[in-house]
Amino acid sequence: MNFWEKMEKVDVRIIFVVVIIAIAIPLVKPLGLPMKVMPMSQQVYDYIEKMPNGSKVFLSFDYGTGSIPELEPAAKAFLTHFFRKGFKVYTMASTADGGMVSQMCMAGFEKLGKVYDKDFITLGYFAGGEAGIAAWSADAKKVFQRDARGTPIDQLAMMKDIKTVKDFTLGVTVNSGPGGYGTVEAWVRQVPIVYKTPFIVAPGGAMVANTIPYIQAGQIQGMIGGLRPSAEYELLLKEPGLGVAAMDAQSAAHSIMIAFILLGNAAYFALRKRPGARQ
Amino acid sequence: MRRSLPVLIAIVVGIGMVFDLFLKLPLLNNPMAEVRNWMPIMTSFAVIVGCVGLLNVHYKNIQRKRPGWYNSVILWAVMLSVIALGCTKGTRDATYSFIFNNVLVASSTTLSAVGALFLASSGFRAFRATNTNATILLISGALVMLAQVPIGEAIYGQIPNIGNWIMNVPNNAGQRGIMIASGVGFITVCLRIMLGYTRSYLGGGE
Amino acid sequence: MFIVPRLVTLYIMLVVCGVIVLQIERAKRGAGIKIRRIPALEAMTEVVGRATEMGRPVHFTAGVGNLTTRGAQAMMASLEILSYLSEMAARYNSKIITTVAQGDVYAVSEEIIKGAFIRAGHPDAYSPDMIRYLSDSQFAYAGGIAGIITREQCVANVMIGHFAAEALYIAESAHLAGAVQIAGTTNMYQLPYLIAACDYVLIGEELFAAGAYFGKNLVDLGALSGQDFARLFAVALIIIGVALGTVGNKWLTDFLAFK
Amino acid sequence: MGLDVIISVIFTLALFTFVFAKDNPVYNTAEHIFVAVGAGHAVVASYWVLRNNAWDLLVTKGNTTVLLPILLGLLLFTRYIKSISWLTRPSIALIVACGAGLGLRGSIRVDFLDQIVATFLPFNSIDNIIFVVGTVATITYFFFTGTYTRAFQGRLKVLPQVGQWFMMVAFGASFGQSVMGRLAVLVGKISFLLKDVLRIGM
Repeated sequence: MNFWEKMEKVDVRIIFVVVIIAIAIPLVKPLGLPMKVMPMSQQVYDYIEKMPNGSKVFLSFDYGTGSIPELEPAAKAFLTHFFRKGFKVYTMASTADGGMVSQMCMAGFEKLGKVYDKDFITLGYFAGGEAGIAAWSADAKKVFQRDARGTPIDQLAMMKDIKTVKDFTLGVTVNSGPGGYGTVEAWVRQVPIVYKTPFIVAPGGAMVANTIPYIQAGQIQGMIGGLRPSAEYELLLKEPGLGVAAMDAQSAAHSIMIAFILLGNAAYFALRKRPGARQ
Repeated sequence: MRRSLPVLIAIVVGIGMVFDLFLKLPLLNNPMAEVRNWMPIMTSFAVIVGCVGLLNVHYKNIQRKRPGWYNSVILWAVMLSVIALGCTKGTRDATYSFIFNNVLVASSTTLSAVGALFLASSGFRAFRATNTNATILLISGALVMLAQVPIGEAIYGQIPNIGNWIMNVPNNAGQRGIMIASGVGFITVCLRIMLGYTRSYLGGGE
Repeated sequence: MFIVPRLVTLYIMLVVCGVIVLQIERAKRGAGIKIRRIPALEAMTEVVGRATEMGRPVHFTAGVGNLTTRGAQAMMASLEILSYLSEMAARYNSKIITTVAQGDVYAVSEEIIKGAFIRAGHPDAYSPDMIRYLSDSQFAYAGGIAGIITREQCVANVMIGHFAAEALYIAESAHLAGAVQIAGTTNMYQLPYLIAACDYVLIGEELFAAGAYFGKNLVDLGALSGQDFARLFAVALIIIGVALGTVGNKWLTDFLAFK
Repeated sequence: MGLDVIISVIFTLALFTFVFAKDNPVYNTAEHIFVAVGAGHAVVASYWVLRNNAWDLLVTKGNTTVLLPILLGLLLFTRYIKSISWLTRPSIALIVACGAGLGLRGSIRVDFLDQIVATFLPFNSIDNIIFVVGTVATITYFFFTGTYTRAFQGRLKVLPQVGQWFMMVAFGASFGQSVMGRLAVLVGKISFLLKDVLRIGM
């Protein structure tokens, strides 16, 4: 058995251990590699920076608990920027998990001194997926009879002059593509197209490539897609947080991933020439 | 009657919902807005129905003492306690948040992390350049991956720009082609439901 | 009454929907529409033949979707493919193993396979062991499949339907077991993994062509042909728009983008 | 170390055992609890939607328009009673048709018209030419029937072939982007185990 044959038969658990160690090292000893800000993140940052103070914006937490590590940095970066600009923030969620996640996330900002019903409100979970989005866009108070804290919607000062989605200056979805719930496609179909409300999307990495055509077609204003752009956004805000912190570990993990693909293919081509090998 | 009434509902609501966008006609707009407002209520029932199905499957496991039936007992106990707690105390209750954070969040992120480990092992064992298509995919994937992380820049300064170009030109073209092509497919699926050509969602039988 | 800024959208919608309905109706009256070859579906016949030769089973699975909410369209198309695949298996007297992750899919698969064996004239060759319910939780389901493919030495792994993160794990396990893999899903997020790890892949829409490809489902065939006309319309518009744009004329853009 | 960290660690490690030993009892039990909490939470969230948007309106405000959706929703439960399970059909038809109508009316603009118009790029740069050719070629891959299809299998064979390459670049890009998302969770988990549990590298 030569080297490549041994490689082909390597126990998968060894691979797992190698990956885990490769990620652990930079977490303990960060490398602090510099990072460039890409045009897309700059564009989103500038767009929000140019919006007038006191604008009304909504942010929908359309992800499940499994995507928290990937998407929370984006949600937090947006919220930090919104509060810095003095926007009024309305949060909600199209997934049952998202309803809880939004409350947990906003609790963090409440500790920093943001006031409920003055700076932000959490409307919580709305059911119905795309139909729920359509219903909410047409008549915001019908879908939420109470906010996530159980207060009747009419008693909230921030909801007084909200009728339809047109009353918002910007909408954002932080989205993991939850099938059957509020996907990016569903939001784009129901909000920016019908009501012309400006819209920004923060999708998970897997969906970034599919979301790009919407930007070039001018249907949405921009995208913060995945962890790297979130880290860039944190740099733009001059508040390095969760996203930036993980970047070195990501560098290590990606290098290992590419090394594996190269090694695997080297083994494949080395062994392919032998007789009796599976093609 | 058992099949034609549902199909009739589908035709009326489907076509009505489409023309609701194009016509300013209160006679149409108001009932359609009403139907949209029903959806959160009806889909909430559907979610509960699905969970009853889950309980049902596990009830059968217990009843027939299938292997691992004790796990089904645990599932029943945990699920009913969560429901009882959440429905009486609300989701802002401290115990409820505790369970959500330390069981649900911890578990689902762990399972995603397990997925990441499989990704790494597949990178080594299954992602092979066996044909032109797979080769193009792997090259494009590797470049975009490198463009994502600071180490890519450290290796070669132009890597982020190359990644950006791939995303915005060839990827965008491919994605748009797929979007138009499958958009037509999606429109057809919707149209077939609305016009009663597709009835399989109603289930078999008469 | 008409909302003027939306009129262009309405016209385009009527053209697209009109041509699809027209083609469905024409197909129903027997317009003799021909369909192109689809390598992944062709490979299925090959795979069944090889399974007979080698006396080893073919594995089929439709993924973690269900028939109502999660990937329902893809699941239904997939079960149609199962119907043809199992009929072929019954004809060639080869073994097929189907694994499922959802209760409703289990019930329907059972009916489909039984029906296929009856149609092929081998009702006695059917056994309930051909359909195995594994788990409705994705990784437990994927783990179960990995075990079956390895233990039973499946000659091929056909995974067509709605898949999530477990797709990669199944594909990798089958790859290691040396099975020929035919995959397909409409979930674009999983397609890259399947293309990298499988031999044949049905990309998105191709999945829905299967009903028309194997069978005599005339509505499917007509819908497919109608869609082709709609896509041809899109291509024509793009070519005209680009040509006009290149010579600096913008009227088509202005007309279509009017909103 | 608080109870919260201890429980998180127990579930994290129990579910991680899957990668080292498939189908082990620790994993199975942890997974059942996870599924139970997830499904239980879905029921709780739905319960509060129903309570706020249906029950309260009906009882406290006497709004009877919600009676119909409540009735249709309740009919969904008949799927568990074989003899009258067909009663679910009107409700399912309503949900499916509403989704289909909303999907179609949005999709015609979002996925079709706007995308076509956005491709009207003048041939004055290499990028534009690549873009238009790529888009058109990719669409031609999805032709299945008709005489023009025969052309794409014969003389114009190169078009769907090129389309396939563009799709592969797109899938590669999608793959490259998704790796970070998937690894992010793993990085998060390892960071949690190192920093919150073992207190290394603080």
